[in-house]
Amino acid sequence: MKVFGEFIKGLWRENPTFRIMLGLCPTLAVSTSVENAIGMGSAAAFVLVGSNIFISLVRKIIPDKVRIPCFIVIIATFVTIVELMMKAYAPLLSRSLGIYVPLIVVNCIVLGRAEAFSSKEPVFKSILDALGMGLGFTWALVMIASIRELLGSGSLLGFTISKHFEPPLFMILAPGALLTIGLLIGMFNHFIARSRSRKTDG
Amino acid sequence: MMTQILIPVVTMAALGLTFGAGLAYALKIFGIEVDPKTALIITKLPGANCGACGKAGCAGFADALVKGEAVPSGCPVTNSEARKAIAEILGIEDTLKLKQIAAVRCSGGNKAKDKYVYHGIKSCRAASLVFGGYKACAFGCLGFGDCVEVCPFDAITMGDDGLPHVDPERCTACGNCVKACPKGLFTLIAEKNVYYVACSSTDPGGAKAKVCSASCIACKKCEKACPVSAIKVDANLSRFDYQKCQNIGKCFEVCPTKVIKKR
Amino acid sequence: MSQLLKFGLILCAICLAATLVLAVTYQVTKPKIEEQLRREEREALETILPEADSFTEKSVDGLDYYEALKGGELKGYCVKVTGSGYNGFIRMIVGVNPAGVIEGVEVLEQQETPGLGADINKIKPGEKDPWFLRQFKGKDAATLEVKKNIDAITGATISSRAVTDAVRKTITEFLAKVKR
Amino acid sequence: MDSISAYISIIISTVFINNFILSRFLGLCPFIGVSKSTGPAVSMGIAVTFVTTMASILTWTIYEFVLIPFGLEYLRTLTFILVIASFVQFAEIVIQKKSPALYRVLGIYLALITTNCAVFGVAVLNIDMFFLHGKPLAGSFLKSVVQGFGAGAGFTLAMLLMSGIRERLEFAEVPRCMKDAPITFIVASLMSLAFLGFSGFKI
Repeated sequence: MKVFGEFIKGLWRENPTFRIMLGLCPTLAVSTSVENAIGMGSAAAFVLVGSNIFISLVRKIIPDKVRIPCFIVIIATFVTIVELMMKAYAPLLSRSLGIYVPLIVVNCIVLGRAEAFSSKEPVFKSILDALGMGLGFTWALVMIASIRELLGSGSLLGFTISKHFEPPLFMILAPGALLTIGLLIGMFNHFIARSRSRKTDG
Repeated sequence: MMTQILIPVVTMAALGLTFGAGLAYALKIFGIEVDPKTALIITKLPGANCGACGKAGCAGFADALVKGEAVPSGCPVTNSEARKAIAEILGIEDTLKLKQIAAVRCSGGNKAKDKYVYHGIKSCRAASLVFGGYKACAFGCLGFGDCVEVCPFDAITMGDDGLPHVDPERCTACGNCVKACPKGLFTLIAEKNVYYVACSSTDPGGAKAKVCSASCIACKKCEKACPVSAIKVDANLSRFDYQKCQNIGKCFEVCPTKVIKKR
Repeated sequence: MSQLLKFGLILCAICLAATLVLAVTYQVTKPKIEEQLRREEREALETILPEADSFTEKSVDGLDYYEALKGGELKGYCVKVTGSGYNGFIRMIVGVNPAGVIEGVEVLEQQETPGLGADINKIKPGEKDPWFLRQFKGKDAATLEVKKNIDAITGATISSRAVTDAVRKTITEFLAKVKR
Repeated sequence: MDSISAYISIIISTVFINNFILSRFLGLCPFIGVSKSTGPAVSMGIAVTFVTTMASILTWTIYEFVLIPFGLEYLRTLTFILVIASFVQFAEIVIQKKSPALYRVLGIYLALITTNCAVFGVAVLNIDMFFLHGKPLAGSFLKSVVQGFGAGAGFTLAMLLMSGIRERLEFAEVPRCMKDAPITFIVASLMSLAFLGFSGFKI
């Protein structure tokens, strides 16, 4: 059960976007449409799982002082693979994600999990953790994107919901993104605090 | 086809070699030792340097831990085993909050003049509804002891100088007094910080002196005296920066109205 | 010395392995990527000059373009135009008939801000093609000017101006060269 | 050589119009994490400016003299991040030895910068904006360096503004669940709304 806990924590208790607040750059920039969000989420999850496996495999032989450059090279390899694959097989998605695909390499979640977790844990656990984190990141991204796309361009997954509703452009732009994630984290804290206080009172 | 693969591999390998060797060379020439305890803690910390703890990366957080300015749970990214390990190294139990104690930011009480004679309900909250309380100083303590009643550990007793006094042993920093006081005079300050400013009025110095003999008249003597510039007068009131304060006590000696109190 | 060697070798080994994997993936995906690019360009050509049936690639003084022919007879040219927009370059293909009148404009690639500059490609609900690019059709290349005969996208004057100026400059330059 | 105004316009556009944090969304993790008080925020800003400028120089040269001749543009991500990580590690070691005082103020942030999106972002943007079909535009090197510096300066400006506000925020009445991070996001959203005002014109 404990091992399964590693996977679950990434989704809720230690959700990378809402709780640990890592990987904010792509989250805010790319969540203008749910389609982009799913694309970015899955790309990040692939890189996360792939690099975590290799890093936990190779963790024993790398001396501590040169640890960061080695981990980053492994992560960069997976990011470039995703980049090439996307250009070849999903050109539209790769164009809409723009420079944020190569930016997965500096995404704090990937290196954060690599350093915090997989450089100290066995392979199996770090795969689970990576999957949990990847999924947690994706569903947070999709949640933000659905709000922003619905309000910002009056559509969801590309289908315009209503033609005459004049969408406030503000939600698509930078301020809208920051506002959405701010309110969501606030809500998240509220739920966590209430569930924690109910646990202690109960 | 083969050369298409050979060229990148050779160039990148060469790049890797130069950077690896370069780093090792730099380490040999410029290497210095870090004090073992911090180094040990750094290995336990995630090393992601994400800044979520507010400190500058894990090394910064480790220093803060060793200096006692931070608590293992300050780093949201580590899991519970790592936090227990760090707590062992530091030799403290993994308390969630750094030990804090409540402090009253007012030293007026009987020393503060009254605006009018008040015969209403004997409670600070009720009194402060009537034109902000009967004291001439709008920020001052009304002395009806709402805090005393609300404190579950009766760590607060009302002194004969008309001011509440906090017993450091009993106070568990539960924060009830902070919520209860209508003037917001109570704050929770880390136990290691010995000094605090017992005044919260931001009126100009002269006006304060007229209504209360024990108020911070913003004379800035403390600001000039403090060697580590941990205290600064901002909006007519001197405020501590507890990240810099090292309990030297110069400000305490130099304060003319004795508003900076020692716990 | 051993530490020096150890670090160097480790990093070198990892880079070597990484690049090996990447080089192979690149060789595998390279043809697919090029094919995608060619497919997009072909689609763009077809939408601009639907009546032409064959396009021959040519270039004059570094300006590469396609000659659109219908049964051997010259119908017009499709010129590759690059404008510098708000976030980077905007790559377009502009169809122009020998008389210098614009047949159509298609944007191949742009990095403009989504919702603002990226609206040069936006198709209004119920319509078939982006309204902003439709304005160029039937106008003489030399007279293209934002606010005069091309109205800009609200809040994205830079991108609108980038497209209009790039089309005007490159096409007039191209027509002059081809005529000679 | 381009006139000086071209470079000034780049600086103004990277600091105000396309501020790296508020409109390009690069470098948000330290922006939320380290801007609690002005001291660390400014040191972080200076460290980032130093690294973005140096990174721009290094990555431009590597791209021009190593990647293009051998046709390895697709390895851009790998080489850039390797260069940045190694440079940051190298700079940290040198500063730690050469001047411990500077290290106490600046050095500890250097480790934070390897995973900073702003540094890698500016390196990639330099290539996208100042290279066309593999050939550098006129004055492309100097423009990249100036853009690197501008990015760092914009980063510092945003960090400074945010830390000033957050210090005032300590005294504000903020609902408990909105404390700390959520309120910072909302303040950042208002700041980025203000910065949108700059986005209208191009110099």
